[in-house]
Amino acid sequence: MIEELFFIEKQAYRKSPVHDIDARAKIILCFAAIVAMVAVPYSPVVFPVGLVFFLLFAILWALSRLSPLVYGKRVLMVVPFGFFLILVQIFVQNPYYTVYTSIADLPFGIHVYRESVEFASILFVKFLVSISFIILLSSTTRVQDLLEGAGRLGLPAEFSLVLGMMVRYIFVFGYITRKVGESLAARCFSPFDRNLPYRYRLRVLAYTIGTLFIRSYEQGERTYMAMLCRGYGRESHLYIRKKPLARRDLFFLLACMPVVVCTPVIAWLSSQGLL
Amino acid sequence: MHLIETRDLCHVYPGNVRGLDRVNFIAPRNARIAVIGANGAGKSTLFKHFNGILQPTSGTILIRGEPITRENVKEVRKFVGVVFQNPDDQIFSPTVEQDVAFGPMNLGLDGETVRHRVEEALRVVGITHLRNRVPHHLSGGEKKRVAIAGIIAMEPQVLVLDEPTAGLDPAGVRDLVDFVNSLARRFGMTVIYSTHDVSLVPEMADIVYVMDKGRIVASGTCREVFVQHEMLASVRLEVPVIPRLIGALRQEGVGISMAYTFDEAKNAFLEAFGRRG
Amino acid sequence: MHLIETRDLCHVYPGNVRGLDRVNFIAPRNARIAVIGANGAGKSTLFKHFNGILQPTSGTILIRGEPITRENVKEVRKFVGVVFQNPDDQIFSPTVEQDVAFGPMNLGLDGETVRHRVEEALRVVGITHLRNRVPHHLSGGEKKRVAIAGIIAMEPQVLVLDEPTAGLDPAGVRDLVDFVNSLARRFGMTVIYSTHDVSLVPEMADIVYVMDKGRIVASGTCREVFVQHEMLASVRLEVPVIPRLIGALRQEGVGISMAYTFDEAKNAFLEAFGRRG
Amino acid sequence: MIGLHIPDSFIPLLQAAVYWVIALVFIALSLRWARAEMREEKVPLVAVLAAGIFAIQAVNVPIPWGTSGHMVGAALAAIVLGSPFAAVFVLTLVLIVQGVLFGDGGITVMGANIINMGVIGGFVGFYSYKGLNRAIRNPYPAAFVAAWLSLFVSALACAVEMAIAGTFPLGLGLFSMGLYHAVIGVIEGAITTVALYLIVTARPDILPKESGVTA
Repeated sequence: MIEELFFIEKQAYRKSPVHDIDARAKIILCFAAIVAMVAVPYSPVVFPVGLVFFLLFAILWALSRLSPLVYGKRVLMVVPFGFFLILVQIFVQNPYYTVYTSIADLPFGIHVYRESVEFASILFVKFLVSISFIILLSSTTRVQDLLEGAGRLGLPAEFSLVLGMMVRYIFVFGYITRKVGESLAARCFSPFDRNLPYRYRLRVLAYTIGTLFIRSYEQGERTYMAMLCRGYGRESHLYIRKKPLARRDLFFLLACMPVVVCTPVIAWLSSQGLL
Repeated sequence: MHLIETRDLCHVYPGNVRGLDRVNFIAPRNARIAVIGANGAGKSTLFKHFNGILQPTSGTILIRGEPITRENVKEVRKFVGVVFQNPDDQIFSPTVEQDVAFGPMNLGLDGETVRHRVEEALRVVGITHLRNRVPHHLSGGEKKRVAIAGIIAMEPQVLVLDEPTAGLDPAGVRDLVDFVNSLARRFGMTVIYSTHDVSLVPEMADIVYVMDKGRIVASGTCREVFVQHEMLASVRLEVPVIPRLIGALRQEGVGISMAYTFDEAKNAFLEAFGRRG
Repeated sequence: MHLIETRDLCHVYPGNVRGLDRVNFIAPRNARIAVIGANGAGKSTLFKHFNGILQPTSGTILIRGEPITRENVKEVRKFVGVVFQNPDDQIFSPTVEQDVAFGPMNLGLDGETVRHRVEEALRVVGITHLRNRVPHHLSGGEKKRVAIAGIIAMEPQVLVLDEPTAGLDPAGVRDLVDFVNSLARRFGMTVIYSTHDVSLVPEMADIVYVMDKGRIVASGTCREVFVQHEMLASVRLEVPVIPRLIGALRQEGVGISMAYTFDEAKNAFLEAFGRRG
Repeated sequence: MIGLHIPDSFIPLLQAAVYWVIALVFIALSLRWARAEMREEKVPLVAVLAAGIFAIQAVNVPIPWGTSGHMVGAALAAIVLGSPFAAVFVLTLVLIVQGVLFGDGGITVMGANIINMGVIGGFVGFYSYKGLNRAIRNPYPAAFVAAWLSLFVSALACAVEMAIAGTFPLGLGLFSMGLYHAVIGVIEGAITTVALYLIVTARPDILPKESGVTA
């Protein structure tokens, strides 16, 4: 995950119209899109809504000038558990349908149900749209800007300070883990080397993990001391300069938010025959 | 009244490890003070008493004539700024600007003043161009400057630097020496620093303290300290190469006057050769 | 056939950052090789190619005449031992002994041989008395030795040390210089190290490579390299103080022969004074 | 290990909100713990440690049948820092970063993930360690069981939440996730135990006095 961290950071440092937009605007849009997508009931209404949302995402991704391969790579990083949950759906029944029709009968009394396939597709669409917007947000916004944006949007001061320290030190420890890995390799150790006994490999990893724990604990002790030297107290918080939203950012929100808000409402109303 | 004064300062770490042993240390106004000693001699332990991070086991520490108390410790930390050895300990905010602003923020200054202080500190340290950068993309030397800027922004009158040249390359060391000298000259600050790179000391110290095993074993000007070759050797320090060379030549009967910095040495040698030639 | 040879070695880090630029480096048998350069000159990047931690973007690296492949990388790492700068990144076992045994264990040696190797490595590095200690509580210099012992125990023929003197005090530096010299003299090993402390180099190098911005900008013996004052200044390094002083005197017309180490200088000066006196 | 980060849309919005509310209560309590600790306040220390746990979770651990997994570390943090709230604090920070930066675990369901890995992982890990250690007077087996239990119960909770959400059947969820994590939990337990041993060897003073661990 450390190499992924550096990979994500690298994308976020590129330049594009989407990268340039204020973090606040992107946070609002992406979180709103996820909440809206999750809010749509588990019904085929999801499909048109998901399609519109995904198109919105695709347009923004194109504008961000990031390669589709980057998107693909990032999706693959997070999918295993979600895909497992979705895949299993087609074999099981769930409370959202009353009648099930089997479309394939497998040995051991396992059936594939049409309704379950539909439900799996619904989950898949919702899942994909949600992670796409998170990927968009973190691929086009630097971590420090995300944090500053969250602070300007009203994230409580104590959280921005704590999260800020976390953000700072994941990179410090990121480099440390990298170096630890290199020094293990220099002494011919690989956790995946099958010539070495499994228990031995596990013990070595446990020692390195214990060492990382101690080092981060001690880093915390030293940092705390350095903070005291600079007057750290209960009222301390992260310095976040005031900055009004630029016209461009407002325009971005004005262009995108109606899509996020109206699409699910319209889709739901029309599915209920109200439109 | 001295800016900092310790009287028979002792510090015993948990487990009966003696950190400091009857240390008497004085920091006058507008002085550049070097504290030299081998690793583990007690330099950092001493520095941590200067702003109340550690409390004396016995003895006294006086800041502007007053002991450090719960009530004045915040004032003391505004007055004595300590920069630690490893900048990663000290830079804990996501961006350079946020980090430098941390100290002023805690002083309860308003936004305008904080911005002004940050601006000024970045300028003094010469890193205005780094303000929006993240610390992990900086070089070791740049991080060191950020750490110093974070302290400078609190506008202390005494700046304490723990091993400021550790990990710097020759160009970085050169910049640091110039910076320390300019702080004393231009801003009238008192700068206290520790180092075991003795060759730098003649170029950037008015007063030298030599520490060993928690004690101060010698003090004085460079001239007074660096003639004591045996003492320095006994505390596992070296005499800088220039006085060592001149000392060795004088022992062989060469008539040359003592020198400490490069320029002094060059002149001394030219004079010696001239007189003889 | 050289122990290590690189031919037009280039390395580009992700994000198009150039780490190495057409580096041609040769490590002969039983040589002490210093790679000097400012921070960020590419010294560590070069070293990480020597044992296949990094792969070349273009160009070749040959270990005993052969490129590093998936199959021989373990052999290569046995042959070329790399000690990184910060010992904390390399030491993680509950005792010193276990830590030194780590490399030999990974080579799949039997218990008896591992014990023997550990014994020997501790002895060579001079830390037999620390064998049962918890590495965490050791001093910086002691940890450094443990890290070196951990590599020595794998019995490499080439020992690569990244900034071995970083953080050591003068006594520690002295010990390290002696240790490196003895490895070359007594065990016939090839030792490659990086440093920006140029004053050490004359005392512990047969060959010097100067790096700047990923390139090798000069190489040769100490004599050949340290006369190039402008070149060294242009890559942000310093000429060690002794040749610098003598150079300055020679420019002023003083008749003295060039010297690099302290003893050479002393003799040169005595001779110069003697001749003139 | 893999398989505990519930992604967005697997829990309906209303239920996710309920989990968020519960999680926020525990986050507030953990913040109070970090501030009111008797020796000194621990907010910065725990913030930095959270970054360390993030790095620890990034270490790839081989799993015998070929894939790789990673530590959760909730029990380890709770045991070493002597409070279940340490785990809540640390895991909350880690999950925020993983969720917002990586998309690992969703935004709306983050409350549920914090409850599973931080709250349940921390409380089960801490109290089972405490109880067992008092009973058998040996911290290492106690830590092993505690770490195993904390992962196992977290997995069961995860299965129950998704069953309530209607996105995964209860029986199959309990069985598959329970079984998987019962096996994987052995690795978490082993690493936690050995890491604890190393921490006790190097820094026995970190551990709380009443933990009964002596170097």
